[in-house]
Amino acid sequence: MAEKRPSLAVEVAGLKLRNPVMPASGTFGYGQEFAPYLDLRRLGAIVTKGLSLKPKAGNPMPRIAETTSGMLNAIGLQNVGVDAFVTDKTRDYRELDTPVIANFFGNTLDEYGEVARRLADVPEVAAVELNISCPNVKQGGIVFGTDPRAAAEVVTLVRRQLSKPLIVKLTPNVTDITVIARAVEEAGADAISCINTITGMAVDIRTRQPKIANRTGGLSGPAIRPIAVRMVHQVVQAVRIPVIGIGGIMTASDALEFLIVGARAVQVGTANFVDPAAMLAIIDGIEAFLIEEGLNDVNQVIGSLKT
Amino acid sequence: MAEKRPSLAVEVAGLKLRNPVMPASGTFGYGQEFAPYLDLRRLGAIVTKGLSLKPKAGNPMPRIAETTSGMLNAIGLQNVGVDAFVTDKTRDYRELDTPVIANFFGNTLDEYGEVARRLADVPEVAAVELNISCPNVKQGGIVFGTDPRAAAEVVTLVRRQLSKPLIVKLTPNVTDITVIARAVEEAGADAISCINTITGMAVDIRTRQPKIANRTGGLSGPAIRPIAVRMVHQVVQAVRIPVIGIGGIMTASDALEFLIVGARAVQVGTANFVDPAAMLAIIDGIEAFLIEEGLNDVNQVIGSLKT
Amino acid sequence: MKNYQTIILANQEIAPGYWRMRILAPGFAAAVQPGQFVMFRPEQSLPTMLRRPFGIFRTGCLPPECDGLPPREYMELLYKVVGQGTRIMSELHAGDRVELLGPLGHGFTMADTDCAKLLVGGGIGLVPLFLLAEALIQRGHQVRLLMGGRTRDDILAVTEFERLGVETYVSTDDGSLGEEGLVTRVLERKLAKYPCAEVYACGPMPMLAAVEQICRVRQVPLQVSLEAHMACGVGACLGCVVKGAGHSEQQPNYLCTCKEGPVFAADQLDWGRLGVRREE
Amino acid sequence: MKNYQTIILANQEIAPGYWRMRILAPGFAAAVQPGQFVMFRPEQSLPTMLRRPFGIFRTGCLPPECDGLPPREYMELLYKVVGQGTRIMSELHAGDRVELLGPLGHGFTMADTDCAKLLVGGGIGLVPLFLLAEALIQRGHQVRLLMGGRTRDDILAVTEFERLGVETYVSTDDGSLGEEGLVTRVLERKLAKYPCAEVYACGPMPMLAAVEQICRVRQVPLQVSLEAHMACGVGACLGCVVKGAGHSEQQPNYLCTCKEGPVFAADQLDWGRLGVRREE
Ligand SMILES: Cc1cc2nc3c(=O)[nH]c(=O)nc-3n(C[C@H](O)[C@H](O)[C@H](O)COP(=O)(O)OP(=O)(O)OC[C@H]3O[C@@H](n4cnc5c(N)ncnc54)[C@H](O)[C@@H]3O)c2cc1C
Ligand SMILES: Cc1cc2nc3c(=O)[nH]c(=O)nc-3n(C[C@H](O)[C@H](O)[C@H](O)COP(=O)(O)OP(=O)(O)OC[C@H]3O[C@@H](n4cnc5c(N)ncnc54)[C@H](O)[C@@H]3O)c2cc1C
Ligand SMILES: Cc1cc2nc3c(=O)[nH]c(=O)nc-3n(C[C@H](O)[C@H](O)[C@H](O)COP(=O)(O)O)c2cc1C
Ligand SMILES: Cc1cc2nc3c(=O)[nH]c(=O)nc-3n(C[C@H](O)[C@H](O)[C@H](O)COP(=O)(O)O)c2cc1C
Ligand code: FES
Ligand code: FES
Repeated sequence: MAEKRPSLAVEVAGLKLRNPVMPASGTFGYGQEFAPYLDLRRLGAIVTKGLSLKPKAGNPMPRIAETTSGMLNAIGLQNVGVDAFVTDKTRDYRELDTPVIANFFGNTLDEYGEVARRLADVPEVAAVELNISCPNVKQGGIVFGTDPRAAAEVVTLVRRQLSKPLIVKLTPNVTDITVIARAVEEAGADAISCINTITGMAVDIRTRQPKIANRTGGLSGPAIRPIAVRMVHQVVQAVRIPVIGIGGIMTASDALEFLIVGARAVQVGTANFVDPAAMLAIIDGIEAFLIEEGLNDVNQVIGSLKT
Repeated sequence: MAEKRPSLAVEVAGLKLRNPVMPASGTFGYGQEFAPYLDLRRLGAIVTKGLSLKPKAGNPMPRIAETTSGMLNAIGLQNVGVDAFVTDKTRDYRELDTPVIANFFGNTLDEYGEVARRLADVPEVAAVELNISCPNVKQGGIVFGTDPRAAAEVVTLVRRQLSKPLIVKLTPNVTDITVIARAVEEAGADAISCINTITGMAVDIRTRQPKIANRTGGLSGPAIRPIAVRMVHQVVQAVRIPVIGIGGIMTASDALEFLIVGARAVQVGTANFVDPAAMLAIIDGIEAFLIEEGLNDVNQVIGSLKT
Repeated sequence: MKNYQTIILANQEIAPGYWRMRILAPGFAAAVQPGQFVMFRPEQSLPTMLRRPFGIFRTGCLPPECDGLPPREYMELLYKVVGQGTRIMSELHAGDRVELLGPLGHGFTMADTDCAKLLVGGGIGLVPLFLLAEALIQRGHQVRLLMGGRTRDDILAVTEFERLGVETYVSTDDGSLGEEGLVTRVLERKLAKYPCAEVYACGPMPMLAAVEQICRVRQVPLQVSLEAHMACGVGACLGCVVKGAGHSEQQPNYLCTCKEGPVFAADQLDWGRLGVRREE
Repeated sequence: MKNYQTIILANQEIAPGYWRMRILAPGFAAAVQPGQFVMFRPEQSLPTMLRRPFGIFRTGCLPPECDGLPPREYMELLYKVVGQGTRIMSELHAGDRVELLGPLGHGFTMADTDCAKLLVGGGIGLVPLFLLAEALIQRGHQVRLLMGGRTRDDILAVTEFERLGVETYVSTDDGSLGEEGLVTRVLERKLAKYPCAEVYACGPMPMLAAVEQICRVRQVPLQVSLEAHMACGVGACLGCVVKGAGHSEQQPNYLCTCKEGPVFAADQLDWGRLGVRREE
């Protein structure tokens, strides 16, 4: 068994991935930014910065602040817009044989649908990840992902626009994430990814100002990992579709916690800032773990939680 | 100004506190456990371990695990029961002139009411803190504190049982904490304390078992501070009654973040484990900050957030 | 007990993965009872947060003539590197500032009978037995140490026990040092030889469970030192409890390892349902 | 640019609160353009998580004869201790392992005109100016450094600039070294003397804003090096943006300080709404 290298390949919503490790949206740009530091061909997939219908300016500065074992960000989803993405960025993906997952969002139901439509037939995009952690400007800013009905509505609409694998990314800022998970599953999601950042705040005690101009920001990094592992565990129990685990993964051991509770794959975010090659170390670490444990396939680890 | 020492005194729900720093329930036992390490007379108040109607056994072992800048606990609210507390523990409080706040909980509405009744006339108890982060065993285990109606119901009932200041402690495991905050305010709470722990999970990748026998536990410590500061900020905006800030306070600077966003006082939990005298360092640090900033009253800091 | 804010005098690897740390601790020795422990943390801010519990291996004093300074009392930890916290400890140097909360907990109870005193240590579990041996010998008893480990590398500080005048019997699972086999087999032989005995044991849970059985059938009084994950170390968090004799949901009898323990008389505990899991 | 996993050669306090760190970095010098920066982190696990951005003060090489070893290229950081991350840096020693991501970003653009080259540095802002001065002098230009600080302690490495042949003018707010007053006053005098000039500035935001005004009214080309809180340093997180000229909600023109910067031509930026707040 120690002879041949163990298999890291996994399948998520019809996507065949060479390994279960991919970047988390917004922490890896459009991919090329990290090309000097790691071979994009070694990743399970690439996940893009969140795309919107029109280019988005984002929030005022400062946008980031470090907290204990975490960071707050309020980038405000700044991005080039879906059209510029399709015309300028997709070119770089052609020579890669790594599947590209386009993350996107909208401020209204229609915007969600329109962005989906524009991504539907882009050959370089293997799948889409639907970020429903955004306020519905048409409905007094209630966040789509915090209301099962609103969430189902977006997913149903987007589902109609495209046949590509549809991953729905859930927000952790809810009382019971399994309710939302089941709602999006019924509405036609092929997979669920969670968690997005947790809303947080930090204050500069000298200036009495929030450390982030937007006041609150999204908390990410190792600080949130136990919350993310818990939510992924809950969602895995609640739905039949595959789940992608996200939240504070810095090492292979962190990634394995998510796989053991049943995540089919993982996304790595903040760790990319600490070490641009973090994902390679995580992939190698997962392989080393399989060898130590005498396993020949990462799928033997997925969902192996004993209780 | 630098002449006379600044005043740290604050008033919360009619309680006059010599300073805004008190322990968080369950991290300080009944108080005496820490007497060898700090003078209990220097604290703003003492908050007891959570009390229930009958003695409670609590959860199987292991009950605690360290996570990145945090810890998970699933003690299971083990406690001696309200009667044993009244007969055995209150004696120690008599020579202290530090107000004692009795934290309590129930598994049913009736239990909540009955514990309140038994605390109502205990002279050594200056105020009570109502922990509504518990499942209602009579209602399919839905947690009182996650449903505005259930929360209001408990508070109304308890309010009827006693005239002592009533602090209601909120759980952060909700979509919108301001909804719960307003509900308990209307139901007659004199003050709100938040946050309780955030449900989390950690896995031992070798044994494939949860690190905590109970599977999930409550996450506390510096990791959750940005989430706590955000929620306290939200609640302060939402209600008129005073708010006590809790969550990841390790230093004076951490405590000041909560005061600046509007908390009238703070509770210190996990930090007591790292340094049994942590609260004294925090009290001294707050005083030092006031002097550096040329302020003579901590109330000048409370709610001083600029945006 | 208090919180000592002090410095490391020495920190050396004494066997592969096993380290010994000497810490300046004036007045500590006088306060210690054999079997007690401390909650330790390095002073600088670290990736780990909670203190770590460690037994008190021994105490002593640097004589003035060593270096002209007045006599300095110290205490020693003996620790095994198993995770992040102990790895960080192994990277500390003499002069680094550390904090010790202690001495904490309930130690061994010594009976001045003529029965044989049998100390049973498994691996790092020998730590609390040294002060116990020292105290028993001071009280004029003869002490026998039964020391077990997986390999020779897990047999620690035996010569120090011998220098005290302790009769030592070493056994290793692989026979790489002393007799091959489990320490419990040696214990059975000794109990056959000394039917009237008191046993004091510390080591991994499976060993303690075996020792308990052996002593129960022979009705030999046993005290064991337990481990549990701890947060506060002072009986406040209830994170470290073990099920006591007669424990039930209705009549809970949880005992705090940090306060009622770490040393328990075997009959205080509910051996059937100690609730200890595989990884411990 | 790459991620250098290397070691510290030296780390010394050169003035109260200011430190200089020499780091082994083979091949680094050849890759650097004046004004670029690195994302730094110590290798061991720490309470701080994110890398910290630092300008590249200078590069050099230890000659073989020093110690028999082959020549070793190094790069140097000059940093001020302002918070937890820089405090931890100041506690590192020669031999400690560190990581450098870089060189990163867009540096200074040098114009080979006959106009005067005026470098304006405020406090720690002098860091990126040394490599610039070196390069300008190599290109045969005469370089003048206008160095300002609160007190004498904030005036760093001036003699090193002088050794390059740079003409230096020091001013401090309290007059404890050089002329008393703001560096911008010196700049105004120099611009009166050399109407044809190019200005290169780095320092606190208020200083840069004043310098920008001075240059704008005199139509003197200006390049500034900015600071912003950074997470990735490579243009991926969009955490470090500044408002560019003509920025609007409809036509956003945010520029990444880490990628399009840290050095910008003054006219690239929206000085009215740089969105910089008090604490920076
Ligand atoms: C009363 C008592 C006395 C002890 N005496 C010694 C001793 O003399 N020498 C020695 O080497 N070890 C001793 N231990 C065990 C020691 O506390 C652990 O090995 C150590 O805490 C592991 O920390 P870590 O960060 O390296 O391991 P990690 O596994 O990374 O620690 C993670 C968490 O688990 C806790 N933990 C892990 N293992 C144990 C354990 N066995 N017991 C308690 N908590 C644990 C840690 O405190 C920490 O909170 C004692 C434990 C107790 C309870
Ligand atoms: C391109 C660039 C070049 C720089 N060059 C130098 C230099 O040569 N020498 C020097 O001493 N300093 C330099 N700085 C500033 C330096 O990065 C900060 O002083 C440092 O990050 C503070 O870290 P800290 O943990 O000590 O402070 P803290 O305030 O504790 O840091 C908290 C967080 O804020 C960020 N932060 C705080 N202040 C700054 C700042 N001014 N700029 C960017 N991020 C900040 C930190 O990176 C960290 O994420 C530079 C900054 C940038 C952007
Ligand atoms: C700087 C930054 C930008 C982010 N942008 C997006 C985004 O555009 N879309 C999205 O769905 N999630 C975004 N996220 C959330 C991450 O994808 C991820 O869910 C979160 O950071 C938790 O993972 P981590 O702890 O590994 O960082 C962003 C996170 C960070 C830190
Ligand atoms: C070991 C432990 C036990 C706790 N027990 C209680 C309890 O009995 N009742 C309660 O309301 N909160 C309890 N809490 C929650 C704390 O009071 C506090 O809300 C939480 O720990 C966050 O604060 P911190 O980050 O400062 O620890 C407990 C927390 C810990 C760590
Ligand atoms: S460790 Fe806290 S009660 Fe024992
Ligand atoms: S620091 Fe991430 S984009 Fe500039």
